[in-house]
Amino acid sequence: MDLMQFIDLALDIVSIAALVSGMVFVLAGSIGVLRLPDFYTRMHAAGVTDTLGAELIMIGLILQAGWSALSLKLALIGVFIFLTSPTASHAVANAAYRAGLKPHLKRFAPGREEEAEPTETRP
Amino acid sequence: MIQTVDLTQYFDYVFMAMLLSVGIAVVRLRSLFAAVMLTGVYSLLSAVWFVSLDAVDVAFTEAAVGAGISTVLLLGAMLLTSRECNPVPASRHWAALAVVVVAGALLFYALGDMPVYGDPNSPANAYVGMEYMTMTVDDIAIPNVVTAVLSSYRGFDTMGEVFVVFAAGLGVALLLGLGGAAGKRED
Amino acid sequence: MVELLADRFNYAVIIVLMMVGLYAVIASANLVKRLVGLTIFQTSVFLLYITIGKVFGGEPPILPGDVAHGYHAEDHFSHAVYSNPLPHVLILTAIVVGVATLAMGLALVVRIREAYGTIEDVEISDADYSSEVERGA
Amino acid sequence: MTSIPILDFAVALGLAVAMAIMLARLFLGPTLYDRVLAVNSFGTKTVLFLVVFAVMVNRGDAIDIALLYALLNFIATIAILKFFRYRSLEVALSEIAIRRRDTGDDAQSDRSEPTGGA
Repeated sequence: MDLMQFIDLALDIVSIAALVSGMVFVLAGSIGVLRLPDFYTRMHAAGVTDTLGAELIMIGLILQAGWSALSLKLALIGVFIFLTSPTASHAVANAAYRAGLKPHLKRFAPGREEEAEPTETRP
Repeated sequence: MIQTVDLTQYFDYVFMAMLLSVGIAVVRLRSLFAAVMLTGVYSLLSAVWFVSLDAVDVAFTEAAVGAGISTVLLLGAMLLTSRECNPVPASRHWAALAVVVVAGALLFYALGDMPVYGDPNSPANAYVGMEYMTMTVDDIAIPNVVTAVLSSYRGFDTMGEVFVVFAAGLGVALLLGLGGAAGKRED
Repeated sequence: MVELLADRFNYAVIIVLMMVGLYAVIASANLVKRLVGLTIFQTSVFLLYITIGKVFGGEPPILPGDVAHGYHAEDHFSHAVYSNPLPHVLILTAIVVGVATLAMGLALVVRIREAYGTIEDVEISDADYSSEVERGA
Repeated sequence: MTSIPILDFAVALGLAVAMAIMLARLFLGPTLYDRVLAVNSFGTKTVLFLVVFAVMVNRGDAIDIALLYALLNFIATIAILKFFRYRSLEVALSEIAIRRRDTGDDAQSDRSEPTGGA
């Protein structure tokens, strides 16, 4: 009985932590998409934090929903987002790169003498 | 008047604000691609609001048909026609604005006759809609009342809808040429 | 007046949305943009219907399995609150018909583009006018 | 383990804020790819919002809609990108190869062809 209560409390804390940190990741990614200077950095913000935040939120919700059909569907959506979100990010980045969209390097390059030649070469 | 206040109704404000901003952006943007994508987003947002408004079947259809098929159709038409639209001339802008303001003022004048939002005893919600809920249990005995009404009580409506979709498909096929010749002519 | 609006704020916002769509239909010369406006107008009308059917504190009109088969139905309906299913049915039909209309309109636009080479309505009426002048009508 | 409606509500509101920020990027987006990225990310956040909402009101139906969105969002992103790469939604892979041969653009054809959509 005591152990069960302890497990319940632990699951509560883990789920709250997962939900809150997931929301923080998603919000941080969104602010990054709004604030960062060019397409590739925005894509970095959106692609990386969205996947992690989505998975954390899914884990938190699965812990809340318990052992039921609901949490099976939640796990399904989680797996699907885990597979498709990086794929879509890669597809967008690949399309932009092949279309010839240049990264914005002038202000943020470490040494301004070498004028951003590594990214301009095509494979 | 309003018996229960649940948390979900706070989402109404959020979705209304987002829908308004998307609608105004669609009208103002000149890039047709952005307008088409924002139309898809508008459908998606309204579908999410449908979930919050308890209309899950409508949300499902709107997501699949409104946000999916409509966007694909608009994208395809944009591909076959043009990417940019000309700016609206000033005379036309003011004329359209006048018409819209007059129509909107008339609708606002009629606002007082609408039922209060979320009222369970309003005329729209009190009679026939709620009777279907109890009748379904006796007549058809399936859980989803919307499906029961759609395919049984109002089955002729649905048949008419099928006729409309068939006629539209026939019209599109006749206009564009059978066998998908329209896309190849442009290349 | 303020109280009246506060009880019906959703209809007020939806009327504004409908007017935004109507403005796009009337003002834009581009035919695709015009159909986009029509779609927005249409979706706003769907929202109007669904918000009329909303009941605060209600559930979606999907009955629990045992009630649907007639077990303790009386008991259930004495306390359960559901949103109105009838607007949902009407709008389900309207969404599908709306897409059929949109497809038809877009097919017409594509056909106009093939015939005239443009989809701006000013240029289309110019082309019509000049062809009438040529025929001496 | 029970659900905590207030926490779910807060998370859902946070996701709604994230959706609004994505809308801002969608309006501003200087290039087409920014807009596609914003739409894709908006769709992911919509799925998350629906899932959190479904658990908050303890309603299984909304989860199905979230699943549909997740599928639709991915397919829509890939379709839009394909559309803007090949200027058509109905180009078959064999036709792409023929077109490449005609235009003489054979630089990356071998590698990019199997991915098709991207």
